[in-house]
Order: sequence, then C-alpha cells, then structure tokens
Amino acid sequence: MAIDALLQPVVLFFLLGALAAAVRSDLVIPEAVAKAISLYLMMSIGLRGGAEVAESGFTHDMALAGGAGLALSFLLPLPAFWLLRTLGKLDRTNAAAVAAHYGSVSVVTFATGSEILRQAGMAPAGFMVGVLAVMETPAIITGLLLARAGKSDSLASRGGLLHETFLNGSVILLLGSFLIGMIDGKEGLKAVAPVFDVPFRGMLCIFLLDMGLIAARRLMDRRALTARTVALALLLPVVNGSFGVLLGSWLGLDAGSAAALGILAGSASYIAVPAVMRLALPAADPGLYLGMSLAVTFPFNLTLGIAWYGWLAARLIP
Amino acid sequence: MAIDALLQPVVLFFLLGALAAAVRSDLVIPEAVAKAISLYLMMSIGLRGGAEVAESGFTHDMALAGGAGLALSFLLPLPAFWLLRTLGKLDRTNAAAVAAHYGSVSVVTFATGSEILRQAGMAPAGFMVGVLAVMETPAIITGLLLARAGKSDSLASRGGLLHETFLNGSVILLLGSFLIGMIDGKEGLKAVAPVFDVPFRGMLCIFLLDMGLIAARRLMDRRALTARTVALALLLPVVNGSFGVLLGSWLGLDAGSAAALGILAGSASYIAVPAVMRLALPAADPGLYLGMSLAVTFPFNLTLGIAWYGWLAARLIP
Amino acid sequence: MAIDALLQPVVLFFLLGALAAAVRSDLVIPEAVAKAISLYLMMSIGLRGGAEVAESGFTHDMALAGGAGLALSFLLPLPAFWLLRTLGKLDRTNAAAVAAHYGSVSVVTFATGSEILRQAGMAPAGFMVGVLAVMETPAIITGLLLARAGKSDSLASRGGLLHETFLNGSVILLLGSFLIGMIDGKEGLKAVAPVFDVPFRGMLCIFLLDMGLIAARRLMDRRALTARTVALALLLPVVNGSFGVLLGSWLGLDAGSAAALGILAGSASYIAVPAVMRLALPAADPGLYLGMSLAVTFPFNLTLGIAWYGWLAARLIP
Amino acid sequence: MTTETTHRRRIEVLADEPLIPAIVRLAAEAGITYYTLLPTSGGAGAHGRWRDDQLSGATAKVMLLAITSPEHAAAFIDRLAPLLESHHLLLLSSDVEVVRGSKFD
Amino acid sequence: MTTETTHRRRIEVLADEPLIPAIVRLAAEAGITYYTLLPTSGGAGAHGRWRDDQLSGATAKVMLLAITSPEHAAAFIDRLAPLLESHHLLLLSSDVEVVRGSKFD
Amino acid sequence: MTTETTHRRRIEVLADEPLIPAIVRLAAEAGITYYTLLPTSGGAGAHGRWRDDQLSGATAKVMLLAITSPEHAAAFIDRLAPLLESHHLLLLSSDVEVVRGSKFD
Ligand SMILES: Nc1ncnc2c1ncn2[C@@H]1O[C@H](COP(=O)(O)O)[C@@H](O)[C@H]1O
Ligand SMILES: Nc1ncnc2c1ncn2[C@@H]1O[C@H](COP(=O)(O)O)[C@@H](O)[C@H]1O
Ligand SMILES: Nc1ncnc2c1ncn2[C@@H]1O[C@H](COP(=O)(O)O)[C@@H](O)[C@H]1O
Ligand code: NA
Ligand code: NA
Ligand code: NA
Repeated sequence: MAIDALLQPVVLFFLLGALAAAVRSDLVIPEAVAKAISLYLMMSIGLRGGAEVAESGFTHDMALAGGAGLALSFLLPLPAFWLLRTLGKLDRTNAAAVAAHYGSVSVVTFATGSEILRQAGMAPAGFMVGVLAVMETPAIITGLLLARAGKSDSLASRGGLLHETFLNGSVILLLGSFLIGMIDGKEGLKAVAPVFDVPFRGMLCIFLLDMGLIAARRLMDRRALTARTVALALLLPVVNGSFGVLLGSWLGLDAGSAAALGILAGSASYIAVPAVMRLALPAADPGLYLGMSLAVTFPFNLTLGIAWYGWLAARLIP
Repeated sequence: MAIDALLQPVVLFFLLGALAAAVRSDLVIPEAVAKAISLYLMMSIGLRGGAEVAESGFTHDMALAGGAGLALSFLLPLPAFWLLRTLGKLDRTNAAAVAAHYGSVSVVTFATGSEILRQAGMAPAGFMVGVLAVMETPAIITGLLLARAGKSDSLASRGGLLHETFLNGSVILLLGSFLIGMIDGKEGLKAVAPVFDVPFRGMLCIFLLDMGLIAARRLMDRRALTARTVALALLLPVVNGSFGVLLGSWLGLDAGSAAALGILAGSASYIAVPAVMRLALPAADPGLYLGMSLAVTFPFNLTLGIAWYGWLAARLIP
Repeated sequence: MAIDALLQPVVLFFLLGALAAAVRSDLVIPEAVAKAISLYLMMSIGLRGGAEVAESGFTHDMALAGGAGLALSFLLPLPAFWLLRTLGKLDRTNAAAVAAHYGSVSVVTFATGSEILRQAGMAPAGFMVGVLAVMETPAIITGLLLARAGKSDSLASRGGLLHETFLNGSVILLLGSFLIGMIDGKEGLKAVAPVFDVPFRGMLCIFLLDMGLIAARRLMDRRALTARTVALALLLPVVNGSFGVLLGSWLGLDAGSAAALGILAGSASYIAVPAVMRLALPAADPGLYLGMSLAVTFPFNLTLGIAWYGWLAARLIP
Repeated sequence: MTTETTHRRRIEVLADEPLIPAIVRLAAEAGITYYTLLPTSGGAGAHGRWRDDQLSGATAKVMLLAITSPEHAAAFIDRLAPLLESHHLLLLSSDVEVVRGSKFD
Repeated sequence: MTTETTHRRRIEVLADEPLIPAIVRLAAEAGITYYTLLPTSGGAGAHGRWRDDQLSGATAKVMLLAITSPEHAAAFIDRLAPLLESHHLLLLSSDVEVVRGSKFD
Repeated sequence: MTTETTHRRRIEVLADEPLIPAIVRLAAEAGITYYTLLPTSGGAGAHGRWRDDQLSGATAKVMLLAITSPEHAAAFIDRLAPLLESHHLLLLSSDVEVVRGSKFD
C-alpha cells in the first residue's frame, strides 16, 4: 500500500508544491481560492459522511468511536505537553499551545487518508466524519487549562475567545454539512453529487499542491524550529496515531475505522486551533506551532503516517 | 411541495449559513469566490435558457411573457412606492430606491425557484431566462423618475449612471450567455455541459450558504430596518408575486412559466440595483434597501414565497 | 473549420468579454479566480499530455518536436527583433522585450487551439504539451541578450532574475503536472478526471471571457500602441506560425502536431515573459508588450490564426 | 549625499466603489490626474458597520490616494466637501515629502 | 474659497486577524468607535517573515485605521502600549487634517 | 498617564510586484529590514491607467511600508531615487510617531 499511496496524484501534487517552494519558485495559489477549496472539502466530507450515517442508522460502534474521539482530544494534549516540556524544552505557554494542536485534528489529513484507505479497500465508516468534528475543539480547552491562560493583560480577556473556540467556521461547516447529509441521505444528495462527491479527489489535488507550497515555505523559514521540536513533530504523530489505532481495534471497530481513528489521533490541526491560540495565547509563537503541525507533521502523515496507521489496523483487525 | 422544498440541500445550506451568522461564527466565503459563483450562475442560467429557446423556436408565449415582464418591471415600483411612502413612512428618496429593488429581480431566487419547480415537475420554459434579463433594468428607470434624481450636487451628474444602469456586468453576462446558448444550442453546448449544466445545483448550494451568512448578518445589524419596513418586505413579495402568477395564468402561460413570472415579480434585486442606487441616489440608505431585499425578502421567498407561487400557479393552471 | 471554430462557446465567450469591455461595462472576473483558472488549465494540460505520453512511450517524433520547439524559441526572437527595430521603429530595449514575448508561447492559445483541432479530428500528440513547456523560457534569454541587459542601475542586478526566468510558477506547474501525468498514466488519473479532464472546455470558456475583457480594455487604453506595432502584432503570428507549421511538416510530424507547433510559434506569451521583463528590462514599456501580445495577437490567433495554422497543416500533411 | 525632497499634500478619500469613477472625474477637474486605489476589508462609521462586499460592490469601500500640490489639494477638497455627508465619504489630508516634486503637481 | 480643515490624529494598528475584534473593543473603551480595516499581503519583523494566509487566518495581518481626537488617541495608545510586544503589534500615530472635525472625536 | 512616543520616518514605495524582492534587498542594504506590504487595486500615472492584474502579476502594484530612523530613511531614498523614473516607482516619506522607538531603527 505504501508505495502505491505515494504515487497517487494527491501525494504527487503535494510533493510538486513542496518542490516548487524548495527551489523558491514564485508559484502561488490565490489564498481566496485555497480558502474556498478548504471550505469545499469540509462540505463534501460532511455531506458524504452524513449520508452514509443516514443509510447505516445509529450503531453501537458509532457511539464508541465518538466517545473515544472525545476522550482522545481531551487527553492527548497531556502526554504531549509533558514531552514538549521535557524533551522539547519549551516554556509552559508554547508547550500548551503546541499540545492543543496535536490533540486536535487535521481535516485534510483525514480526507486524504480516507481516500487512500478507500483505494486499498479499507473505507472507514461514515460516522468517522462525526468523530472528526467531535475531536476538533476539546483539545483547545485542555491546552488553555495547561497554559493557565486568561491573564489580565491579554486581549483575549475582551471576549471573542469562546466564539473562536466553539463556533469556529470550519467546525460549524463540517457539522452542518454532516447534518444536511443525514437529513437528505444519498438519494436527496444525488442532484448535488456532481459538485460534492465526484470531483472530491481532484479538488484535494489542488489543495495539496497549495499545502506543499505552504509547508515547504514554512520549513525553509524554520526560525522557530529546533532539532528537538522537529523530532517531536515526528514522534507525536507516530505515538498518538498508533495509540488511536490500538484503541479503535480494542473497541472492536472495523479496520478502516480504526485506521481513521489513528489518522485523527496522529494528525495535528493547522486551521481551527492556530486561530484560537493567536488570540488566547498571544505569547506562544505561531512560527513554532504552525511550523511543527504544518511543515513537519502534515507531510510526515501524508507520506508515511497514513500508510503506517493503515498497515497497523490491517494487522490488528484481520 | 412546500416541505420537500424546504429540506432540499440548497435551502438547508442557506439555513446553515444563516445559523452560523446568528451564533456569530466567523465563517466566511471569500468574496472573490462568492462573486465568481454568482457570475457562474448567470452564465449557466443564460446558456441553458438560450439552448432551450433554440430548440423550441420563437413562440407566441415568449413574446407575451417578455412583454409582461417589461411591463411588470416598469410598473411594479409604482404601487410599491406608494406603500413605502404611506405604510412604510419612508421619505421620497428612500421609498423610490426601495421601490426600484422590488420592481427588478433576484437572479438567485429565480435560479432556486426554477430548480424547485423542475423537481416538482413544473419546469418553467427556457424563455423565462430572457424575461429575467428583461426585468432587471426598467424598474431602475421608474425608481429614478420617482426620486426626481439628478440634482446638481450629486456625483451621479458626473456620468457613469447610464453605464451602471444599462451595462451592468450581470445583465450583460446573462444576456450574452443567453445569446450564446441560442447560437450553439444543446448540441453545441455538450462539451461545456460538465461545467455549465451538471454542477449547477451544487454550486447553488455553496452560493446559498454565503447568502445565508450575508442575509443573517444584515438582519442582525438591522440599524436601518423598522417593524414597518420589515412588514413591507414580507408584504411586497406576496402581493407582487401573486400578481405575477395571475398575470401569467391570464396570458395563458404554462403553470411552470406562470410560477416563474410570479417568482420574478415577487423577488427583489440585491446585485444590479444597489450598485446603481449608491451612485444615483446616494442619500438613500443602503442599509435599508439591502436590509429589506437581502435580509427579509430573499429568505422569505426561498422558504415560503417560491412554494406559494408554485402552488398558486398549479391551482390556476391545471 | 474556420466558421465552426468561431461559433464555439469558447470563442463566443471571448467575444462576449470583448464586447462587454468595449461598451465599458463594469463586468469583472475576480482576479484571484482568473489566476486560479489559469493554474487549473496548466495542471489539466500537463496531466493529460503526460498521460498520453505515458501511453505512447517515447518516440522519434517527440525528440524532433522538442528540438524544433527549443530552436524556435531561441531563434524566433531574432527576425522579430529586426522587424521591430526597422518596421516597428522601436528602441533596442523595447524591441528586445517584445521579441522575447513572440519567441515564447501562450498556454491558453495552445489549449484553445488543441480543443479546436481535436474537434476537427486533428488532435495533436500528447508530447506537444512537453514542447509547450520547453518553449516558454529560451526566448527570454535571447531577448535579454538582444537588450544587452544587466546594467548596474537596474534592480535586476540584485538577483531574482534567474528565478523569475527559470522557476516561473507557470512553467513549474506545467512541467510538474506533465511528469505526474507520465507517472500515473490514464488509469491512475481516472479518479481525478472529473476535475482535470471533463470540465476543461467549460473552464476555458470562463477564462476566455476574462481574456476578452482584459484584451479589449488594453486595446481601448492603447496609449503605447502605434499603427506600426499593431501591424507587426498581426504579421508576427502569421509569419512565425506558418513557419512553425512548415517546420513541423518538414520534420514529418502528423498534421495535428504540426498545426500545434504552428500555434506555439505563432502565439505570444502574456504571463511568464512579462513578469520577467518588468524586472529585467524595467525601461521597456509593459503597455507595449502586453498591448501587442494580449490585445492584438491573442485575439487574432483565437479567431483566425488557429484556423489558418490548422488549414495549412491539413493541406501540407494529408 | 542626501536626495532633495519636496513637500506635497497627501489626499485620501474613502468611498463606496460605485462612486469611484465619479470621484476620479471630480479630481481631474481639480487638476489631479494621478492616483492609486487601495482595497479595504471592513469598518464602522456613523452609518453602521460594513464588511467587504464584492457581490454587488454597492457597499464595498475603496481608498483613493493622491499626492498633489497644496493648490490642487485645496481645489479638490473644496469640490468634495459638500458631498462628504450625503455620500458617506471620508476625506483626509496630510503632509508628505516626495522626490522629484514636479511629478506631483 | 478654502474649506476649513481641523487637526486630528491618525492611528494605525497592524495586528493578526484573530485579534482585531478585541482591538476594536479596546478602541471603543478609549472612545474610538469609527474605523476602517485595510488588508495586507506580507511583511517582515522581529518575529520573521509572513505572507497573506487566509487558510486559518491565524497569521494574516490587518491594518486598522482610525482618525480621532488627540485625547482619544492618547487613551487608546495608553491601553495598547503594554500589549505591543506580547501581541506582535505595530502602532503608528501621525497628524492628519479633516473637514468637519466634529465627526472625528 | 501618557505613553511616550518617538519620531520616526514613514517610507512608502509603490512598485510593480516583480520588483518587490529586489526593493526589499535594496532596503536591507540601507539598514531597513522590517516592512509591511499592502495590496492595491488600480491607479493612474504618467504611464497610463492600470487595474489589479494577478494573471502575470507583471503590472500588479504593491505598496511597501517601512517605519525607520531618519538616517536609514535617507540612505534608502538615496539608493532608490535614481531608479524612480526608469522603474515607474512612487516614493513617499512622512513623519510618524511610534511607541518603543528602538524597534524602528
Ligand atoms: N474616524 C474614522 N476613522 C476611520 N475610518 C472612518 C472614520 N469615520 C468613518 N470612517 C470610515 O468611513 C466609513 C463611512 O463613514 P460614515 O459615513 O460615518 O458611516 C465608515 O464605515 C468607516 O469605514
Ligand atoms: N518598522 C516597521 N515598518 C513596517 N512594518 C513593520 C515594522 N516593524 C514591524 N512591522 C510589521 O509588523 C509585523 C510584526 O512585527 P514584529 O512583531 O516585529 O514581528 C511585521 O511582520 C511587519 O509586517
Ligand atoms: N501623484 C500620485 N498620487 C498617487 N499615486 C500616484 C501618483 N503618481 C503616480 N502614482 C501611482 O504610481 C503609479 C506609477 O506612476 P507613473 O510612473 O507616473 O505611471 C501610477 O499608476 C499610480 O498608481
Ligand atoms: Na490529533
Ligand atoms: Na420583482
Ligand atoms: Na511564439
């Protein structure tokens, strides 16, 4: 699976973007369009997941996976925080901010992973999209508690923080589309499938081209990254992701869904969490948390992590 | 039809957008993309309408519907103006500006209505797209006459007004695409159907998500709206729209086309007319006319109005 | 072929855009979206060309066409420079800058031409996309040598020039997509065909609408253009393009590929080359080179040039 | 060496997009033919809050920047002043120094 | 005729997008309720280079422009000054002339 | 309490996008390493009218803003002045006050 996965257009376009940035080409995807594609991906993922749940109905597995996701998002920041403080030598604020990113999830990593698993005949269950939505925010709360945030000099004390945390646009769009998918079902979505289903993988290619550009440019301007933090940005996904797969298999999920839980646990946020952290923990360095999650962990997951979580799940759940 | 219509993805995405704005989420569709989708919708509507006319040839109904649309757009602002002055207690300038919006049409209301009618087996004739194009501008002229505009202190006296009125980008794009559709016909458009036909409903979903955000945000910042103007923004579409359906049925149009004439009469512009009014009647409050047309009338038509015009047409024209 | 070609949606949308600009309508395609579509076109052209080469394997024709393209791009600026100096009465710097544009190529002219040829049963070989990529930059080098550029007062001496020349975003994207197409082949690209293959012609329509607007607006603000330079902007494509067809036929290429070589030779760059010239030859007038290539040569090729190169190739290579 | 600079006026006008062509014509009447337009993304004033709106463009605001001589600046301000309130405009004027002052008359 | 103008302070704050609503609230506390937001596309400072980033918006910077009285300007600067370093803000203050000065208190 | 402010120079350069990296390098030679880039959407000058053009970016203009000490500002102006005409640049210089002046040398 690993080699095949690496040669798929989605991954090759990511590498093309990274290469273009590495040679300092001026290639740029207009940000308005990149943003729109990221919204499209969330709508599409939500709708398709919801439609599948509408078909399968509520199941025991669904509740288990949801609970597991909630727990993971709340708790994964704790060991991560400890590693970042000790091995990473980060101060409390930065360690807490980074830990929140690793407890939360990356929508695009999930999307790419789902496609690769599907290709390999291990499609995750539709309800995993719900788990994805559930896992976005709890980690932020843990992160803020770890940082003992909310000191008086912060602009965050002027409000807006709760909104950024719970009503983040991407979370709402994902959950809302999931609900619409559940209401309308596969049949009701037929008329919009030429936009939200069929072109999904192609749109993902364009988005990953942009991610390659952004990730590589961040890596080249790695002012904030040290050898220690780079090492942790490789270690955390492996540890968290493997644990996610183990948990999924222990809970009796099918192989595809367990692999997806691993992908969620192993991925790190770079859209919802940074926006909250900029406001809540302004003293934390965005160069650090975006550098780790976007420039190191994201490419690692895309190229090796997803393949590893999939392989592990296939071994554990035959 | 009403309930089914409300549960369609297009409407649900509108409600999702409105909800996101209502809870003050930061969800935003990049404006460049929203603008591009609105241009896409006009191209698609124009092409498909033109291709249908190319197939059906010119008919008696077409001429009747065109004449009716022209007359409606010129004359509907008159009773609206009177209602806005008396019931609405607006000054002359504001009443004239608002009246022009209600005489003109909303392309997206028409597009959504056509899809809903088509779903219900009442597809309007292709030439109704021509009627849509015809109805965009006459109401502006009536509005300006009502306002006795063109006083010397206005920047409008420096020209540009005629261009904004008659050569508004959206009108040209709609008419031009209609012509291209007529020239190339269904056969000639086959190669571009994967862009201009198949994905239409999905694109409409994305656009309506944005409209939900914009409409709800305007409603929440309703500084310029009073109970009276909100009531009129609900009354005007019902009155104008019902009259449009009656007129269509009296002229002998098929049920779908009569319903579409009702949708056109009942809808209010929020793209072409505001741009002209800002220049021609700067003293009129954009918060008022955009608030009424976009934040009240548009959602009303989308959820109830279209269903009502369709029901009425189906009753009158069996 | 000529008349049919002129009535295709792609060409009609170009004319619609030109007409809208001519009547000074405010129609505008948001630049972020236009830019994104141009990137899309390059990805699509590259992928499809690469996939075709993956199927056909490397051939003798491919090497010949590549060598011919390289030579044309390096050498076509020389006679163009001479004509621009003598007939065009341009100074050395401006003549050199313009000559570089005509030695290089226009991706959209190639894309539109390929579609028109395909329609006429003369589809060019997939490797012509590689020739397109090869022809983008050599002309820039010849142009800079002709201008004896690099004087000390130029900002270009502060570097960046080599990057702009060889690592221009559009060149990298085209070549990279071509490679991905070769790696994945038609089979591997199936999942992304709904984005990169099927909607190609429709997307081209939207882009050409924008090109019509831009070209006509430039022509109307033709400050920098003289009767002589306009005449040359019509003469150069005919001469270069006919020579390209002759060369292709002499090398034994099939009729479609020879016509495509003519289109490449006859077209003038308006994306990659202007960006380099602004930096390398700041004293050259962008109004002149963009006016000639975008406002005169591009419309000429679209409406007449392509048809002529196609006709010539069909006659020479039965 | 120190390059010599000249004093000029920096005029800034914030206006709804549909009004810009007319304001450019007004500026030309006051002798100002060179200008630069800058985009904006939101704001708040006496007439409420706004966000960027490219849909109709009716309430998208654009900032016009013109560097000019004190005389032309005064002529322009005189013409624009009566329209400020009715057209919801913002008009700013400040000092600026330029090289090659003759280009900015 | 020469239209009379009044002196005011031009305040500019460059801040990451997620901070803007909080800064707008801070400005309101200092008596500044009217403002305009301008987009930016890149830059470099003590904390490194950046480019426009609409993806998360976390590091996209926005320029807030407010014309106000010297008193309100001072009150705003007093409140913002302690946050400048920790929040990576840029704060500028300069002179500007406006017509109808009472609108800009 | 009134926060202390320091006088600095506000330098603005309007240039075609492809020239920006070279201008940033020129600024660095003059000791200016911090700057902000602002987008523009159109304008008119001695070389004609223009509109935003992201297609090739060749004639899209960007505004570079740098706050710096008078010495660095002068050094930058000296270097840029000879290029103004040939490169179609706009160069503005004005006074501005900042908090924590040492950050803006
Ligand atoms: N004092 C100010 N400072 C900055 N921008 C302002 C100010 N007053 C008004 N504006 C801008 O000008 C627009 C129109 O102002 P108004 O007519 O007062 O609503 C506002 O929405 C703001 O964007
Ligand atoms: N002296 C300056 N001139 C212009 N912009 C600046 C200056 N210093 C900082 N900035 C802007 O403010 C941002 C944050 O500054 P810093 O906190 O120093 O990284 C930078 O990325 C620049 O965009
Ligand atoms: N006096 C001015 N005020 C504002 N912008 C100007 C001025 N002069 C030139 N510009 C801008 O600088 C660009 C280049 O100027 P030019 O080289 O004169 O064509 C113009 O297109 C304008 O956008
Ligand atoms: Na995670
Ligand atoms: Na109407
Ligand atoms: Na050529």
